[in-house]
Amino acid sequence: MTGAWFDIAHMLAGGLVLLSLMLLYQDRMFALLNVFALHAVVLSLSVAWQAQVQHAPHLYITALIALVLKAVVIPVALRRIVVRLGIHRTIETVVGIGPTMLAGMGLVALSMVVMLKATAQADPLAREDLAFALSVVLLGLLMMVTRRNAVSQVVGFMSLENGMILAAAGAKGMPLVVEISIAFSVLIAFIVIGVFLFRIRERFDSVDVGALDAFRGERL
Amino acid sequence: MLLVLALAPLLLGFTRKVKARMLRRRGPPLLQPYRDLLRLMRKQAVIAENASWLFRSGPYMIFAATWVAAALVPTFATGLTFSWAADLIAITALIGSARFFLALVGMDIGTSFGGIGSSREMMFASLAEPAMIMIVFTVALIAGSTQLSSIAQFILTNASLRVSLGLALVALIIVAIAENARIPVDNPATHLELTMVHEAMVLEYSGRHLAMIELAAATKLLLYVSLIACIFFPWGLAGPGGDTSAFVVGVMSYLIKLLVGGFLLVLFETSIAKMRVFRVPDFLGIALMLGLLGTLLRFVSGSF
Amino acid sequence: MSAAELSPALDALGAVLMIPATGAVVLALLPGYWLSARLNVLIAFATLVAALSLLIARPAPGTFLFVDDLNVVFVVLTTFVAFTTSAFSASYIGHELEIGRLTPRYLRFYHAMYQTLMFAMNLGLLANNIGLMWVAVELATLTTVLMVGIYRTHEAIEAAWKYFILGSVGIALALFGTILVYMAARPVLGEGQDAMVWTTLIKRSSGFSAELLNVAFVFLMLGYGTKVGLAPLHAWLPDAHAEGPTPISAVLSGLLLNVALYALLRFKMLLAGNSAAVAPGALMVTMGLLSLIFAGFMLYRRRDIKRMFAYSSIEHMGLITFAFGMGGPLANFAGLLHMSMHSLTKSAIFFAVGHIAQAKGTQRMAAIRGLTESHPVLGWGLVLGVVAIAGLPPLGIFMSEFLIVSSTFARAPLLAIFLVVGLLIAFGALLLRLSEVAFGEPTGSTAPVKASYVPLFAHLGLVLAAGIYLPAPLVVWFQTVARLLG
Amino acid sequence: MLVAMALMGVAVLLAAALLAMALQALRGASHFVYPLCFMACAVLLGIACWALLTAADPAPTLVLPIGLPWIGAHFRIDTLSAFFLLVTNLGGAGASLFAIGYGRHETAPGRVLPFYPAFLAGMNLVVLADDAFAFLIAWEFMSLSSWALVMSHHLDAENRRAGYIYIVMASFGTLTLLLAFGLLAGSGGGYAFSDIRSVAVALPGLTLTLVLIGTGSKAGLVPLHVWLPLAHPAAPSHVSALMSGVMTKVAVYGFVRIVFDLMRPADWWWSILVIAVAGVTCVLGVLSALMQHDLKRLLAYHTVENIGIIFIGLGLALAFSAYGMQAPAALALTAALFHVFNHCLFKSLLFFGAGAVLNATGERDMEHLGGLIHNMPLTAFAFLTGCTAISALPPLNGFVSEWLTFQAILLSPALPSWALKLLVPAVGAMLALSAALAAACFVKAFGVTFLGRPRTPLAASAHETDRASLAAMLAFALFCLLSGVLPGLFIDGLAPVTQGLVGAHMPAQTTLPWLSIVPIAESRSSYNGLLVFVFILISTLLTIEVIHRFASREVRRGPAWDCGFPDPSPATQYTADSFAQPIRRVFGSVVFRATERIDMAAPGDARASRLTVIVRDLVWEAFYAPVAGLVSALAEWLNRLQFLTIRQYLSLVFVALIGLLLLVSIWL
Repeated sequence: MTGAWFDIAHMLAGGLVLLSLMLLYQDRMFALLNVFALHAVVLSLSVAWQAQVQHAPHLYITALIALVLKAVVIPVALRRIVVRLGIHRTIETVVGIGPTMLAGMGLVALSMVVMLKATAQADPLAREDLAFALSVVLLGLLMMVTRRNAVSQVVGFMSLENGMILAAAGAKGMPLVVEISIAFSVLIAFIVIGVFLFRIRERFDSVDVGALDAFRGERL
Repeated sequence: MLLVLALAPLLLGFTRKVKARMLRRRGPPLLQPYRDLLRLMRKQAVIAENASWLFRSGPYMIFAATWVAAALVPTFATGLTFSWAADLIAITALIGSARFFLALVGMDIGTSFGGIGSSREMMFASLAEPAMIMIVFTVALIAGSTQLSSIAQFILTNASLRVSLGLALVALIIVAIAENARIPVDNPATHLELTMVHEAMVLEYSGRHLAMIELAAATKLLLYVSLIACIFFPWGLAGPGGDTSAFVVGVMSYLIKLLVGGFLLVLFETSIAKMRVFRVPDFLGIALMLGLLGTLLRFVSGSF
Repeated sequence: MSAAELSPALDALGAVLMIPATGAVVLALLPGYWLSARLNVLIAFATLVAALSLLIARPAPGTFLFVDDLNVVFVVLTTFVAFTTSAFSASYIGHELEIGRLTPRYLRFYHAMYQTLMFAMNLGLLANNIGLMWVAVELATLTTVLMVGIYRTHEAIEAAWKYFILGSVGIALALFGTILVYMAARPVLGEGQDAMVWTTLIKRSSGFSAELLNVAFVFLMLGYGTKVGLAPLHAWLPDAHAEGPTPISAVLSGLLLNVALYALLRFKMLLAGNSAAVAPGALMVTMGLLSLIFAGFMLYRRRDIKRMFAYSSIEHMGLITFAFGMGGPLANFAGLLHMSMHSLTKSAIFFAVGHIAQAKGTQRMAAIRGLTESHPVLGWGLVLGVVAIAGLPPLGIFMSEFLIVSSTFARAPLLAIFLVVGLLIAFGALLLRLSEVAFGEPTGSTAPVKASYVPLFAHLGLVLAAGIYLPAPLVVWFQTVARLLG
Repeated sequence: MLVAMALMGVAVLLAAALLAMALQALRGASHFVYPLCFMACAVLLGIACWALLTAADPAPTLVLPIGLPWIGAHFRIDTLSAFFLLVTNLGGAGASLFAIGYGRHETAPGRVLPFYPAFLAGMNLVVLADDAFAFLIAWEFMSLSSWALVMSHHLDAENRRAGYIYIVMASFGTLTLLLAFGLLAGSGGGYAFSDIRSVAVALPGLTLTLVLIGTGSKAGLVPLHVWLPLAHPAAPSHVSALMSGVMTKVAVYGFVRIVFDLMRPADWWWSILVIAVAGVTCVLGVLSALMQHDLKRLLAYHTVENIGIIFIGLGLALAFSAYGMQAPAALALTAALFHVFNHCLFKSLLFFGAGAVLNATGERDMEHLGGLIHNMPLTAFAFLTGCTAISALPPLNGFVSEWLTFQAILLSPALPSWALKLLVPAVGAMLALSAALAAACFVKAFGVTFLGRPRTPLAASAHETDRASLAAMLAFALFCLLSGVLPGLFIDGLAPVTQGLVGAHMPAQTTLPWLSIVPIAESRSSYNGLLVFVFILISTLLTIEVIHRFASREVRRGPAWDCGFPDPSPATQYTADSFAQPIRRVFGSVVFRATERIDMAAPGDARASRLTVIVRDLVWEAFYAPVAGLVSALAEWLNRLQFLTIRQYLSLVFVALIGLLLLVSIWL
């Protein structure tokens, strides 16, 4: 395949990483959701591009799912939850934005090193793709770890899933089963989270996980 | 055996006599102990209400054990018929059993004095016995045997001055003094409650029982003297196959040894004062240490 | 294509999956507690029969499902414990209904979920496709999350939430690992289906890129390790055990952990097949030992009886992982044996604990005293169970621990020392609690509880029997599996 | 065949356990459980005697297809097993006989009956086992059943603590033994004893240490003895008798079996380890015993002391055989084994006595007893016999075995090693010391419990115990006398055992005139229990005869004189503590940091003045308290991990992931 194709794929994947870093950077709830929507869009683009490159039409479905679900439905739903539950719109972070960003950089570097070392003989596209995917995953995890309130943790988890999908899409010719399962699982995951938010709202007036953590098992 | 029985009170009498003399008193006649015994025998025995069968049978057991032990010590001739029945360790243990029962009967009536006596007696014993065992070790290691006869034979045949032997002698003397409740450990003459040990145990006895106990005590004294004599100064002992003349010599030398021993004992007693009860452990501790030292020396090399 | 693959589902293999699946649907529709509880038992029993039939007639491996010596062990164990647990849950849930902790609506949900869980676990065990296996494990996770939260108390939801978040992160990592494995396999096996099928993967694993496999195993270890409950990924486990319904605690400890462990073992075999890849044993040994000792210490400060036994599960999972990490026929044999014994014993303990908690109306150990006085049968049952789990003879766990420790000591004395220390620490904690809970002046209600003792003593009886006599065929079977594990 | 019969006996015991479990509802279950146990033990006893006397070569073996697969359960009765089988079932039969009477007064029979036969079965199996796995299973089964028995009176928090410490120590010992077997068997997994014998052990020193710890923790060697004085008294008395009299012997068996049979002694420094530990055990055990006023705990501490004596013998045997001096080794080993036999006899006897007292008065504390000799004369007589025996006084059996040990010590200057030259005499002194102290201790035990005046109404209203118990006690008393008077027979019985273990045996004794015993040569040393006994008997009778012929025979009963001022209150008697006070002052101040606090009421002050004695257990403080503290501190510290937030848990996962990835990226 020609360099241009490769560059586009490269650019999209790189853009995803960039957006993950931006997610880390956000400190306002709505902005976070917006950026996440963008994240999802870019993901669907890159997946679609992979479909194009690999001539794997089934990947388009994945791309579509990503677009619809992650770029539209979920952000909207979350936004409504935020409004309904009157969660204050700022995101409390554990460590400051600056250090988090630095850590993010470090993670990106790490994932590069690991992947490029590991996949020496795989084709370059797959290598880049995996490397970026891993960094997205790690960044998502970092986000879950460094954010205090539930919505942002959910967002972090979502971006983590995006990384998964990126990787899966990059894995050339990976059978359909997997994408379906991913979409399926993410769907389930989200429903469950929704259920939980509901239950939790029944009991607490905020989704702040901190309130949940008041009880930790042994305080009987 | 009967010889032992006969001589025991005599030795006691002799020591008392000499002691009195040293204290510028006339003192009781030599045969006084016999008289005492006979008198006690004739008296009726008064026993506390709550005395048990052990209390009544105790004296006999004590006496028997001591007697047997004494009888096993070669007095004037080695190679007695039954000398191999028990060795030195066994003899020590026999004395031990005598003491064991003595302490028990001391506690039988349930008076505080009996308790004092028994408890102190056992405390002394807990040091005196190991000391004795250590002495036995030393001697046995020198003579290569724990059989008294063989020991005596060995000393007789190849006698030579040895450090460990000396240590053992000193230790044995200390033990003997303690075991026989002599000054400075205990005062056989006292009836001042808090100072007495042996007397406190036999406080409740009277009549024939007391006689038995007294006799046992006398026998014990004799036993120790003859033990020292037999181990360290076996000269004059008649050999196994000795004829009558040898036996006569043996008996004479034995008697002389007894006299000397008794005299020295008295000399020692009169020259020092009784010590506090809790100084006694140190006193006995010395004996234990000496014995252990002797044994150690023997272990480390045969030349000591 | 998948339809074509799944179509011959009428054989025993399919039955093991289909029975619970259909059962789940039926139970979801069926109202009424009494019937559905009985039906639940019946379905579980049918599944067990189907699983047993796998021992005799073994269908040929398909692209999606297959049976071999390894997973048949797990399947039989799973279906058996699932059966006994369903019997236990019948009597347990009845009581919960009486005291109104559960409403009939939730009960219907509960039974449906129970069978769904069985389906998911069996699928995970029988899957011949790493993707399918992953799906199954995820499904199992989600069902258990829902069941843990079923009481909808503050604590239950908190536990479920914790379980859900940690579980899904773990599962995500596992997926990433799976993808990496595919990436590693693709160059050798070509694109598409084959690169995800066990039977082919195992055959060709020697040709895969070793570096990729190493990275993949890191993710898989952390991903599935979370489900196994290895420290430091264990956090969800104690609360999930403590707050869910006791039958679910039994299933979690007895089965779900095994399923995750099974997945780990599969990938370990994969790496073992590749000489260039770093041996996965070291990692497993380390995490196993860590979990063992950590859980041992954690046991001392527990106040909730179910949570304590949850920690003991962590400890034993650590031990089992350690054994498999050591590898070698002896250690693997011991690991398998220990796993089976632990499943039986721990579920038995949870049966007892469930009834005890119902009888005393609390799970706080401080409020449970002198059980052998107040409830002799339950009390002695608990004593026997704890004695078994603590590894005292003549019960089965002693045999496996004997093999693990002695075989380890011959190979790596230092490790064995750590192992022994960890075992001793855990032992001390368990016995300490036992002597408080089972003995002394009884407290709380001494009213007799309506309990089904059959599952409890059936399990303990099996454990006892295994401790004294292992039937030769079983031994041979385990030995072949142990060789399989390398 | 023989083995099969033995296993049958064991099976009967196990069946009895199950039966008891089934019938524990019935009140009278004890009426046939104990007789059943008695019969089973008797049969096994017969088997043991036969095996010991015939000493079949090769020893009969049997392999059952149970236990560890691909090895099976091996069982074997060689002379060593036979001897310990004899000891075990002698004790077992006695205890069962005693329990026929004693068990009737059991408060919680349901908690004793099922486990008692199981306990017996476990001990028998340990002795019979011939492969590591069977051995350990039986070993731990023994601990487990005895633990259940210790917990039988669980309502007392003290007993629960005792049981807990016991089971933890037991499993510690088992694990060390497990490690030892791991070394012995090697990675090949040849756990059958025959395989272990055939291969050379990898790290003999380490193995020996492990074995010493493992068996010592069960036998009660200092500093592993702490559980013993807690657990033994906590159990019902017939069980205490078994635990002290038999179970510790089974532990000794384990040591002898592994060290002398499976490993074969090689290095002389092993013996240093053993002898030193043993010597300390002796003295510490007896001193601790002196400090007690709980009768059963006192006895338990004496078990520790006697174990020390036994291990001194074993250590000497190790030393001798390390230098190839077989005859002395045989002597030392014989001394040890003979003491095993004797201690089983008199310690069981003493615990029976304690049980009878407990039964009659409900008291274990000597300070509340006294004067029992009047109401329970037979018990008193039996107990006195036991006291005399354990105090190593002739003509009873305790003396003989200690005498043999002394003889062995006297032979040890021939050992070339200097360390031993210095160590052995010191240990000899310790042995002598502990013997003397034991005498003191039992004067106290018997004197305070049975003599004097009753200190409480309970003691005053005591009654003689039942027939079965008396039968058991008197029988054991008789045995003590027999083995003290005719030691030659028993020593010859031990000859094949020592022959098998150190390749030599003591000269045949029964052929000697007058049945005297001679360790090496008559010129060196000899002892004739029979003769001594006869002498004492004769002279006693003689004196009594003479006295009653010539002396006055009348007796007047009167109040105690007591130096003129008798006191009515029995409280003024010497108590156990006051009896031990001098010894406490002499030794205790060092060994126990014993201190006395006297709070004397001022003149005219009405309040009672009191004297408090503080005796500290340095062993516990030095070895156990730190460990317990460390564990609980670590538990507390780690416990914080239970209370993290989900986010923090996630960060744990995160850190783990990053760490591993770093590892991969750097190293690989």
